[in-house]
Amino acid sequence: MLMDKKIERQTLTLCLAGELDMRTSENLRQAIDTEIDRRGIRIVILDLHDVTFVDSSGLGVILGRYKKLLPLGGKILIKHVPPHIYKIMELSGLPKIIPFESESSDVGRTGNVQ
Amino acid sequence: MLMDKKIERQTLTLCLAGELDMRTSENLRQAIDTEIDRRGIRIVILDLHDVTFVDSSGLGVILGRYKKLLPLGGKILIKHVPPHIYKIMELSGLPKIIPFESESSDVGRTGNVQ
Amino acid sequence: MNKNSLALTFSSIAENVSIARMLIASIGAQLDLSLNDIEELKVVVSEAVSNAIIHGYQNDPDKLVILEIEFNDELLRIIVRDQGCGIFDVEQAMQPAYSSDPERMGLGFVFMQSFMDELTVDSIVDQGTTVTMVKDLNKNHPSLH
Amino acid sequence: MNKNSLALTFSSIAENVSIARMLIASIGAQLDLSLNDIEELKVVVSEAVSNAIIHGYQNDPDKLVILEIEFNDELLRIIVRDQGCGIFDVEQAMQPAYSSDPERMGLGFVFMQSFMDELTVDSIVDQGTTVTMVKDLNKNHPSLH
Ligand SMILES: Nc1ncnc2c1ncn2[C@@H]1O[C@H](COP(=O)(O)OP(=O)(O)O)[C@@H](O)[C@H]1O
Ligand SMILES: Nc1ncnc2c1ncn2[C@@H]1O[C@H](COP(=O)(O)OP(=O)(O)O)[C@@H](O)[C@H]1O
Repeated sequence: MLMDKKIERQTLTLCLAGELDMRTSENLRQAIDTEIDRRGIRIVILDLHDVTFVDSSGLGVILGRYKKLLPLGGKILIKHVPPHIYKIMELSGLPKIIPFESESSDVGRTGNVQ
Repeated sequence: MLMDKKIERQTLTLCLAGELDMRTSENLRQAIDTEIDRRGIRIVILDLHDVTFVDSSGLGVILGRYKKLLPLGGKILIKHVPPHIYKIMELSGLPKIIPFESESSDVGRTGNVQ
Repeated sequence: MNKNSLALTFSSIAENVSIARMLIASIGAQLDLSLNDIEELKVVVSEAVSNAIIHGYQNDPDKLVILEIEFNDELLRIIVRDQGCGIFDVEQAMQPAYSSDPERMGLGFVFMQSFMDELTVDSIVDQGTTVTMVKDLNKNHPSLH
Repeated sequence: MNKNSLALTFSSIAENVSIARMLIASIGAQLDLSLNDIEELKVVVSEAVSNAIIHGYQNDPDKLVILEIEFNDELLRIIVRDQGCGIFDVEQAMQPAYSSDPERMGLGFVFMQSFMDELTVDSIVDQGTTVTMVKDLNKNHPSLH
């Protein structure tokens, strides 16, 4: 799991790449929590464009960050989810809780430099 | 192992793709021998451009076709060998016996349509 | 005939979860399953193996997990075994959203149930857990038979 | 610390040779080995496993081959076991270009010897063969230690 990090005021944008499973999601959890706790980050944007796999460990860390941010008045946002990853996420019910911007509905992406 | 076959008079050109091991090289052996025995093929050209793996089973089948063609006045020729495959072949001594045209020395390839 | 059986025994460490996934993915590819089916198989193996490591063995790296994969033309069977703590109440454990760990989602068995045609969990406290999952291979390709 | 051990037990069929290669390739990738090293590991596993199937078991699909892979920071050990016919004269078998099969090249042991740092062949006629190969992982990265 590679992470590309960008911080702008209270917003942390993480571009993730690779497999999000019990091993890598623990790193992700630590990376996000550090920014929330130490830098006062309140908006976390996860770009999953280059994520190739996700299971319930990965989803759990995302939901966990949502729950952590909620009482702090913060929020989490998921972007650029590949279709096969979105299917797994859908089954988990996560898109009903966390705002998603799925890959297909994302017309503006081509212009972004990542 | 996928094979793309072209026959022109007594010449058989096979473009191979995938892994050339004990399983797939047996198919290769049969494919070539059928052409030699039934169609009177005497020149066999193997294009290894898309081969991703080769071991001694694969090399054995190539050497075996060389030995089969020799008394028939035929020959075998190897083209477009990827560098990492060539290294394995070199260790086997095959390039000393069979004419090779290695990928790197192959300037004319770009023009080919495969 | 298309009959095969493989068993991977491995140290109970997080790094091996991706190895287990890659094993089922290669087998799925050899079976000519769809990319979607292969994706789902990777998820179920990931869930069952993660459970063995996290819950069964509490991340003890000296324990061993066993992943058995066997198939013929009709079905693919995946068995994940640990000799860990076992599950006291299997029915409760299999309930959607139930997890003994507040940081986890309780979705592992949900995924296994959704993506496979059969799921059986055998567990004995202090002796370990065996998760058996079956996928019917004929289902989507009746024309091939 | 980087310590792990995996064992894959599988039916003695040609399809499984590529699965065995893929297993060592994934482990090589996790160990951050060079693409060239991974390529060589795939060759040695392919040779030893093919030998077990072809020579040890004469392609009997009901037999089992075992591939054991273990490593720590210093070395990678690969063991391939069969309970097949065994080798009568190991020294002769290991000679370059020697093969009991006229269609084969007798290069399997040559590749294993060339690409690994240690090669040991233990064999008992009618009981089976164990090929142990070791790769020194420090060799090429002295600066990391
Ligand atoms: N191999 C196992 N050994 C012991 N307990 C297990 C095992 N697998 C599952 N469990 C129990 O079942 C519960 C539900 O599992 P699961 O649905 O995968 O959700 P999660 O892993 O998110 O907790 C776990 O929280 C755990 O208590
Ligand atoms: N696992 C094995 N069981 C029985 N015989 C073996 C085994 N491995 C190797 N041999 C013997 O050693 C010989 C040399 O092996 P190798 O160098 O791999 O060449 P090849 O496979 O091309 O014959 C084989 O021809 C065979 O007689």
